[in-house]
Amino acid sequence: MKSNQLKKLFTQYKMLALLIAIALIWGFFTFKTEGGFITPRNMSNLMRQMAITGIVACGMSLVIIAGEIDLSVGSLLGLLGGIAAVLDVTHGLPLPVNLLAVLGIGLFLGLFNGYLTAYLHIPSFIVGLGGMLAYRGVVLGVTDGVTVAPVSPELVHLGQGYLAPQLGIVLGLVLFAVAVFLTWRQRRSRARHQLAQAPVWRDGLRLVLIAAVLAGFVTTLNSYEGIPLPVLLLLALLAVFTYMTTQTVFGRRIYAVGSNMEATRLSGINVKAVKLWIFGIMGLMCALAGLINTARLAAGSPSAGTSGELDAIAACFIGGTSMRGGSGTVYGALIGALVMASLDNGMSMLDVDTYWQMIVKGFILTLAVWVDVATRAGKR
Amino acid sequence: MKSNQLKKLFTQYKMLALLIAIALIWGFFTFKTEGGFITPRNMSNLMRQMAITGIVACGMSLVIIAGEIDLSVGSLLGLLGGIAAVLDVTHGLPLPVNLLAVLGIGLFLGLFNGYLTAYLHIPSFIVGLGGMLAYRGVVLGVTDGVTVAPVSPELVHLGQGYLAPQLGIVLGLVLFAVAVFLTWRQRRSRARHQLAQAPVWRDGLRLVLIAAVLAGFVTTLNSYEGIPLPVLLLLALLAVFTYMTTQTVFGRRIYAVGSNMEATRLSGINVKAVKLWIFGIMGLMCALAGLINTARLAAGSPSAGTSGELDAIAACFIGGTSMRGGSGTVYGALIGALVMASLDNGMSMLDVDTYWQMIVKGFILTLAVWVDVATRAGKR
Amino acid sequence: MANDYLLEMRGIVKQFDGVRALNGINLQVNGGECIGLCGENGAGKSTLMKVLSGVYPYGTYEGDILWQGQPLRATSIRETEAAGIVIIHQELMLVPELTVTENLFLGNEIKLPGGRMDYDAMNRRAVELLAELNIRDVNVVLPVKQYGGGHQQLIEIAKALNKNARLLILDEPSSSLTASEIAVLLDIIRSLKANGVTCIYISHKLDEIAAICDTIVTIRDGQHIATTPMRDMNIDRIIAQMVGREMNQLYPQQEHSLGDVVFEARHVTCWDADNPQRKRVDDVSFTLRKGEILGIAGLVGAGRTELVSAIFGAYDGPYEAEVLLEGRRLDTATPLKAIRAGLAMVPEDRKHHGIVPDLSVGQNMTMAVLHEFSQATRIDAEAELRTVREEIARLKLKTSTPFLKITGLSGGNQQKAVLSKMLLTRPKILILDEPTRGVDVGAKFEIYQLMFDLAKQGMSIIMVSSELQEVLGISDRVLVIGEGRVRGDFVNDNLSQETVLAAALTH
Amino acid sequence: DAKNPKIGFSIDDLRLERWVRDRDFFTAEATKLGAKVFVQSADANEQRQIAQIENLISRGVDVLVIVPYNATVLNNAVREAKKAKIKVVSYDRLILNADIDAYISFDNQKVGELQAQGVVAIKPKGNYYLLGGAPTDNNAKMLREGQMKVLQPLIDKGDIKVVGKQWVKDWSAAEAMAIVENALTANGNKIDAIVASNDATAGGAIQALTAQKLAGKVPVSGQDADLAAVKRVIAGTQALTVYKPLKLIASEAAKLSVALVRGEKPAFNAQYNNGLKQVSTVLLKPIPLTKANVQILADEGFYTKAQLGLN
Ligand SMILES: Nc1ncnc2c1ncn2[C@@H]1O[C@H](COP(=O)(O)OP(=O)(O)OP(=O)(O)O)[C@@H](O)[C@H]1O
Ligand SMILES: Nc1ncnc2c1ncn2[C@@H]1O[C@H](COP(=O)(O)OP(=O)(O)OP(=O)(O)O)[C@@H](O)[C@H]1O
Ligand SMILES: O[C@@H]1[C@@H](O)[C@H](O)OC[C@H]1O
Ligand SMILES: [Mg+2]
Ligand SMILES: [Mg+2]
Repeated sequence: MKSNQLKKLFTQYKMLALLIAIALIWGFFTFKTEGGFITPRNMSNLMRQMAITGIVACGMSLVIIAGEIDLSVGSLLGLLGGIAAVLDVTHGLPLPVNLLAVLGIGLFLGLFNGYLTAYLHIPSFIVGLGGMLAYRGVVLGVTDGVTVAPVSPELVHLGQGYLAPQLGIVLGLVLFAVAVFLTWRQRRSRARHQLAQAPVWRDGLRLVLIAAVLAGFVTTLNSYEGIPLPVLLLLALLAVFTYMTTQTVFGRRIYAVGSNMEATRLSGINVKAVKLWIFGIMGLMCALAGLINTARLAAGSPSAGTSGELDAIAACFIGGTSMRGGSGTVYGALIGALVMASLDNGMSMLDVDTYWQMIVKGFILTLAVWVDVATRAGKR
Repeated sequence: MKSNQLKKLFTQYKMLALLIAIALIWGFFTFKTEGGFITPRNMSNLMRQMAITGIVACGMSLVIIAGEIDLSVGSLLGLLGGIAAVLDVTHGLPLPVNLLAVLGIGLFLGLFNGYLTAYLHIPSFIVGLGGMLAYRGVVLGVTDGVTVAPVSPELVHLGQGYLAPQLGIVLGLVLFAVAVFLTWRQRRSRARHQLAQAPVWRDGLRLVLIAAVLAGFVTTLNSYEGIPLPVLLLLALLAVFTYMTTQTVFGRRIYAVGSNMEATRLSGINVKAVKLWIFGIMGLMCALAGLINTARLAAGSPSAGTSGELDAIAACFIGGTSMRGGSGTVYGALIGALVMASLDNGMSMLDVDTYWQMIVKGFILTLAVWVDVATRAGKR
Repeated sequence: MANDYLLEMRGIVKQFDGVRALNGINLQVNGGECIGLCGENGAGKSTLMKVLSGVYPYGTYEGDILWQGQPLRATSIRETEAAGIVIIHQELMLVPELTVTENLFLGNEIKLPGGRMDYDAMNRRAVELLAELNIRDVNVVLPVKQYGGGHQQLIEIAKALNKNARLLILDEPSSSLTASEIAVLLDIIRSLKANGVTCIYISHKLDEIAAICDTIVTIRDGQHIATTPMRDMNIDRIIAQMVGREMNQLYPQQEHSLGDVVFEARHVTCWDADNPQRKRVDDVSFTLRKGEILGIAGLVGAGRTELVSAIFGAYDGPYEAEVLLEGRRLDTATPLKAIRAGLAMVPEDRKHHGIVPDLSVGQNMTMAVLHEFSQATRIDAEAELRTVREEIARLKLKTSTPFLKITGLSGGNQQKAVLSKMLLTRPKILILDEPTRGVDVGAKFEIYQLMFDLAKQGMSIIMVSSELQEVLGISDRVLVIGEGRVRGDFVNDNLSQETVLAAALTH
Repeated sequence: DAKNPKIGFSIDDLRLERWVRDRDFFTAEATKLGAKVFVQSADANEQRQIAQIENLISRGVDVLVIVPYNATVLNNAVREAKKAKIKVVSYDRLILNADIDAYISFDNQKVGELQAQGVVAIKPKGNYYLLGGAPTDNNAKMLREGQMKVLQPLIDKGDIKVVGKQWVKDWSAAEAMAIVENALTANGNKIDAIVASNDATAGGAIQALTAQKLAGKVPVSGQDADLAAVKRVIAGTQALTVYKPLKLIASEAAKLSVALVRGEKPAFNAQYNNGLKQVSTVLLKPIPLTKANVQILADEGFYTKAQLGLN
């Protein structure tokens, strides 16, 4: 029992460590920019800047938890964003139809990647490498190499719009209610299974903290323009993915496949289908990210999403997803994305040379994984 | 015995299949360019164009055989090329000193990557990802973001010089003599150990073929300007690496580590040291490639080598190196590099749109690995 | 030809890379009976059951399966489970990261609308299931990796029971259970039988088989040998059927003289890699004389592998060990140092720790001493080949050529190659961990003989084995380990199985 | 041969809109002159551009027209061309330190001046942000020189304060957007004017301004008269673009190339030093384009009226 608590504490610690790291990073930049970093406007920017990587990282974390990798997502994102722009600008498709079409194509291409990996047994690394080249080629073909602009205001709104402040407040309250409910349910369930219960004051404190964070989040963003729509989407995805990975049969199977594929197969689970759908979901995420990216640029650019896969993969690893599959969380990946985005944003506000930015990012990535590896119990 | 021979035949077949693929590709392009593809000048170009990827692929094949991956090589190559340019242009170091310095730094950085992977147990994928960012950052820092030019004629000669035609002929003859000697030695050794001997006519035929290829190679290149120095270097590396992987203790250990690291460790082999040195060699190859690249550009460019890791990795996989480690050959990787370079060269001569070029390359890569996977015995 | 067998398997042939694991086996099972499936390691028992349960789908084997008189051509495990055939695999098949409940229901989840896991229902049922197996100290909402091998085995059994089997296959379910757990398991099988469930029970513990089985089916080398009602059998006869000859031929007893104490392990303690609180080996010390064969016995999970790994510098977690050879203290922090000091170990898990699959037989054999064949940098291929050939002849290793990939060899011959790899280092102390697992009778005999030869030449040997008879058959001394501690140290002078077992089981 | 010359056209990056149009106009004109054109795009990769130039040489072209990605690294490739007796024309961007035969471009310094003037005309005083081009592009530096020629006196006078300047890698819009977003934040939105060096970067900047509801209030310059940019000029979010009649430069370049092959003497009107030699140059005149004179584009047939939404 003790060792169990210890480990749990450590897992909590890991997330805590990341959160502390973020706090330190923010504190440092705030100090250096004389408060500029922490202004509502910049927070809003920061969140918007991390949204695209965050969306891709949601899908990528599933892929990595299942023991695979997908290197084609940057190109795929570019392709789907380009298609969205072409459908919008050249063909004038109404937004809902456009969205459906792009999501459909994203799903299809994701499933295609999954098929190659799961059914034709081509290692996903290779499928990704091939896809990275081929999809980028298709983007160039689809956009004819030129920036497709200007996209319709409705589409732009997806990337640049905000949730009305009142609705933001309502959202904050709803989220807090959900947190209270979940805490209560967890206490009940732990009690039922005679698991050590955290003292009431600690859960209380946790809720107070959550309330503070939510209040801070909503008021900060509201005192600028409201919650940006991409950020809202990201929140929604966080909820959906967390629900999926922790509560649904499919979600649990993702972990099972990544942790012990053979045992999972011998339990009568169609592991190929599981993998297929994970890649399908990855495709959907690329579609969403591509749409938001096009909306943000107000144009479909043939080079959009270049090296987006690296950002997403780095976010997952910084957020504690294991390279070997079988463990990881979606919120971890998002925290990882936030770390990266904070570094980018802060350093660029400080006018740090790009080269330092890259060095720092590479260093932080390696450091984060090293800490993860080194603090895992065991000698070798 | 039978299944064994069958397998051997198949392995030979795989290389044969690649060679046939190259022949088809060359034939196709020659036909389409009305002979332009096969001209001495273009062959010379083709070889020079594949040299840099080929040099990196030599090192990469060791890394992959050992069950690891190195994503930082593109940036590392850029960095080392940049350093060479700065030392040459800004500090005016004489070429030999410069070479030594750059090779030394390359070795050091490679060993550093290896240390992180082998001793700190950070997965090489992460080390590579971090290095890719950080080393690119350092390049930008070293070159100050601008192209460093013009480099000295001596350095340029490394990339653009040729071996005098007479020397080329001598080289061809020497190589042929070596082939004869090796064949003779193999026959003698097989005879001494009472192993099945290939019929004399087959070995004879093989020698005739080798003679033809060598003659074709030397006369073609000589009828342009001679063997380009980077191609000469590549040939030398091919010889050294083939010797190393097939004849030395270290080479054998690379395969063992990649095939089953735990069993290798339990056999009293210092697997960490093996990995360390593999990465060290990779660093050396990056130094060579970086030097040649700078020589070819006649300048140190901050974006040199971008995505060079992908070309090298793709070459290895096309050439039959297994993703899981433990099997693969250096000459396979070079054939893979030649396939890619031929496609690039031919399609660009045919004025094929870039986007088609990328699609074709992505497709070929995936196809090659699929064929490899599908023809391996066993179902799953 | 109508028959009323519940299950009939006809002429089943299964090949792996050209090696016939099953060579035309027939098997008939009546409804409601309990079959004891016996055979030596590698006889093909597990393979036969995997064919039956759909692990190897229809089309990957030859022959027919009739289930209730109808052909069964399952292409997936789902189909056989739907038909009521459920298997508990010999190797643990749990997903370490998932909770006990999630493992119990993996593939059979109770769902709420929308594909949600009904955790309440599943947890409730999980507690019930474990209670039926008399397990009360497992918390079903914790990850399964927090429990040891014995508990995990019970969880596997519970997982199978949860599937409402008509035919339950148990492939060595008791190998990591304690005596009292085994008693519970046998009770459960009896009550299943009473409820009309048919069982196929595989175990090397023949007393269990004798206790619950109605019919004994023996197979050898992938072929059916006999089907006999248990009432006509006893344990000795089962063994005779299994191995095809009398017991006393199994161990080539040869006299060899023992010298002075040459090796000593003191205070070996190993902690669990994942859980630093838990000791896997707790302060074990022992000595070894020149030319002595020391057998280490104990139940599975007793910590024997950890003990010898630690001595050899190969243990994964934190450990302490003081090792002395000829009175000198050795540094055995890594296998490399251990080998240089004169130790050698043939590991238990041949596939993961023994062979290097991409290398040839010869290359595997010379791996540890390759530097001895190299001049400057180049390997002297001829010298290497000469040595390999000598070794192949000495060990009677059956291979078409030294250049064959090692995965093309049978298990026993792979084992010999690994043994040879270690012998080439000319060790003073040879550690063998389960040296005959998966090895056929003939090869086993040869390995024993080799061990005696080596001992006669003055090599000291430590052999860990779960086969008590093997331990008693060839050891000079027997060290019994239980729960990580020394439970007994006996000179093998007509030592009885009971004595050793009793020592292993005391707390 | 001289009658039907083969022209190799090596373009930096067809992902930038203007080069697509350059290619089309160039090919059309050259074909009319009896030449055959082989086009290559290097996708902003210097190694690829060198390989492609080498391939064009093997292809046996008579003249190479190059839009360099990196102005400094083509020395060897040009040398190879010269060895094969191939004429080399530097198109729009000047290849440095290499033995080229001719350079044709719009007067880039002038473009820079026009950009700065256009912005100064609207905001004569205040905080300026300078968004440069690709650091690998020699034009980016010439543009900056032109801009500074206009701005420096005003800076010295204290009217204008430059609050930041950055080069934008590969002229990328996404990069420009992030730069301007962060610059706005860092300066608390107190940026009064942005001198952007082309329309792609201007697009990114305006996108960042739009998010702050500043589009249209902060004048932004550009060049190329990309369709998207012209639409922005009409909508009032971009102050001006510099129109460089691409048809003119493309057809002039085609004529120039053919003339070089045929050994005729082209009409050069300037000389530029590229570090190695004085390069004979054809300089063309750029035209500033604001809302007031966009209809030139329709008049010249650069765009149709429908494309511009003018009726
Ligand atoms: N996946 C496989 N690939 C190759 N050979 C295999 C495979 N599985 C089993 N074999 C071989 O088939 C033969 C039968 O193995 P099987 O596992 O059925 O034996 P068993 O009777 O269950 O032995 P044990 O008592 O050790 O469990 C062995 O020689 C084994 O080496
Ligand atoms: N397959 C397994 N999965 C998880 N844990 C296991 C497994 N097998 C054994 N264990 C754990 O390892 C512990 C010690 O195993 P170890 O291998 O040392 O035992 P041993 O005495 O060598 O037995 P044997 O070698 O016969 O299996 C056991 O208590 C058990 O908790
Ligand atoms: O027209 C511009 C050109 O002059 C410059 O070199 O590259 C970017 C273009 O927008
Ligand atoms: Mg078995
Ligand atoms: Mg053991």
